[in-house]
Amino acid sequence: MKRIGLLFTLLILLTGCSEKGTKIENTTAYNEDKLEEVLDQNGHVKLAIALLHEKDLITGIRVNTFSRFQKKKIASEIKKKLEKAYPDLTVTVSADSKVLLETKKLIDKEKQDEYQKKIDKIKSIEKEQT
Amino acid sequence: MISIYITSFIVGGLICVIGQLLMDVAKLTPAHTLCSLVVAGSVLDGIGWYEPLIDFAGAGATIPITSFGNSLTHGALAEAEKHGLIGVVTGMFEVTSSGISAAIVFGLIGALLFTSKGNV
Amino acid sequence: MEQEKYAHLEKELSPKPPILKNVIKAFLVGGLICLIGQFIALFYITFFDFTERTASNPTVATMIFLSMLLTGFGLYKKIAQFGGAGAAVPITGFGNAVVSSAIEHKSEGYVLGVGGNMFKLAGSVILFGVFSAFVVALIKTILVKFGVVSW
Amino acid sequence: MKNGILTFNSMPSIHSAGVTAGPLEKKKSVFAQSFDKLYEDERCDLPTNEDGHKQLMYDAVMVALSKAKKDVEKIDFFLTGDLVNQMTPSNFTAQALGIPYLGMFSACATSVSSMITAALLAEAKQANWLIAGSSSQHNAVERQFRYPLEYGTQKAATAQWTVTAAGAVLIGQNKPGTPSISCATIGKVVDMGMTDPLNMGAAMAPAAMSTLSSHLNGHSKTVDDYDTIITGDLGSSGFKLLKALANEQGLPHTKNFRDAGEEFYGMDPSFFAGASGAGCSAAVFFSDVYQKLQKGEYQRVLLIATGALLSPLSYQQGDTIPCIAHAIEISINEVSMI
Repeated sequence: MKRIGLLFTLLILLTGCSEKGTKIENTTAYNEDKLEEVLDQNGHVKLAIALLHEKDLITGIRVNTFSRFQKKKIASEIKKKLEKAYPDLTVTVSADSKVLLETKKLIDKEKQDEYQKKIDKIKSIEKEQT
Repeated sequence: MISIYITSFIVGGLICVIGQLLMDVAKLTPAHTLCSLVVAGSVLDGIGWYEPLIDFAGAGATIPITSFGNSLTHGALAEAEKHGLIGVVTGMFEVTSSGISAAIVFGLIGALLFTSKGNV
Repeated sequence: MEQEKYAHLEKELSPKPPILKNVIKAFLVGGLICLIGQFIALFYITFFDFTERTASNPTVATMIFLSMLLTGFGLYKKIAQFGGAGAAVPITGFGNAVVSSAIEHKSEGYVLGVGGNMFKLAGSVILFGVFSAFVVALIKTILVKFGVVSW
Repeated sequence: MKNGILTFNSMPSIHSAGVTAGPLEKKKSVFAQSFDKLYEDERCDLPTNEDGHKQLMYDAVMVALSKAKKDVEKIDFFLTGDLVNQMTPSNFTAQALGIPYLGMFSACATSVSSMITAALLAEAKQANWLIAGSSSQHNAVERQFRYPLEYGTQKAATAQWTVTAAGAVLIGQNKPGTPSISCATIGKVVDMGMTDPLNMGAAMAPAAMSTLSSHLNGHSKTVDDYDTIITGDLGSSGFKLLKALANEQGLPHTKNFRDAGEEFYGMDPSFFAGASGAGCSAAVFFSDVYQKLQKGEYQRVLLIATGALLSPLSYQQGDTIPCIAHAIEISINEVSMI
């Protein structure tokens, strides 16, 4: 039942327009204003979930329907900007819904001490596809 | 906003429409139609148009047989990028293996389980 | 009677394929199969460690599995009669070609029959897929070498 | 030049007929009531399609023999054919029966070509009793000529459905009051350049027309001399073409024309243009038409079986479809001339 429920919420998440905007979770001392600015500035981005934790910055984005054709390019542009803004952090930006999903799950559910393990996992499955 | 489900339905449907037109209007046999689509898929990947289509339509672009040509080319190109010309040959099945291996395994299982029936 | 004259008469009297109807049916059936594929991909993304891109491998395998069941129970040919290219073009049609040949030639044994004939219909798709991929990749690699295009 | 015209002065009689058919025919064929033996299993409960095919033919022969109360030992020749590679089902049937055997091949026109050959042997007094017939089994023939059964393709409305059926007749010297063979015409191969193997009716219609007109001319007959002129398996699209050709060639009318393939499944659209196969013409000629002759509903009929002489190889090599048709005239209560 729990799984079906999860599938449903995910469906709504994937299809619905309800969740617009940017969500940022910050556990570090870095300033997140710059991150928010970069994400909000980009007109293609419809939804972004970002997590700053220790030395990592993970951002999952969703782009507008017809921007999906170039979503890899959009993600890499954002990544470049973020790397410039946060030179000390390891930046991961992906337009893949898996990254978005996992990051959201991580922020909503996990305790902070689990963060690092999960972040490494997200980074590894993100890398796998290239 | 148009969700991935709608785009996959429409793009997948349109690729099938191209196939239907090849059969009905150009009078190709099913085998010729499928071969043409596979070749089209690999050419589209060569000029870099197929991957964006997959990003746009998801399964609408990965389920039609065109994706078979695309992923063969994609594997070959990925290996060629790493190892040069020799990679063109070695990398081909890197990405597509799942379709062919699944077809072989399920083909044999199907033969074990079923017999054909001449019904309407 | 002349051949051409007869061909003309034949064209006049034979029922024509209802192209518009066929195209609509192909669109609906093909779109539906891809939609099912999208749901299966969603399943793999949600519950396993697959990304949108890597989920296509298990999705394709699952679709071929479903195609095997439909073929074995004699339903795929009915879907294909209705949907035409809508059933032939998706990867399930490739699965159907392999599985139906395997089932058909079971009577000649597993080595000569199933093994020898499994790719009777699907083989040409593999051949032309591989060969066109080879040519395309070769051209692109050479073009990159000469600096005409980049990866 | 004889132009394929044959006359049988001794008028060999068809003493009995036997028809067997598969489960789909049992359910869907309009002639199912007239068939002698129907199976519940498409393979006659045997392991392979070809075994079932053989059983079908064997049982048709046995039914024909038992109706005439004849033993297998009394039969001098066995003439039959089918559509499978090298006609193995017929060969195995002949082996099981142990009768001297000639394999006949005219594709779906085999039912008539074997009857003509049998009638010639009887006319020449070289045989007292002969069995002629033909058979086809859907599964075995489809995989031979087209695709595996479970492969999904969209068939056009001109496609035809190979029947699972076999027919056999016992031919002997003339016996008054029995349907008898008075004359026949062996057709020429006609090729009008058709190439679509899913529209065989259109390829075969000119062959049927050619044989029909040489029969009418050669025997000085008109269309009205026959209660019916029934073609083998043109299907609805081929039959339409035959009628158009007949009009064009100045035949008075086509009212008494029938086509076994078109009628076989009662115009059910799930069988597309109708039935085909070597068993189709045999099953209809040897059940419905034969029984109507016996009952006196028909006095004289002309059977024209049509065959498409292609193979998957010739089609794939880009050849056109050569076709043939053979005609045989059967009448009742006509006195033999010797």
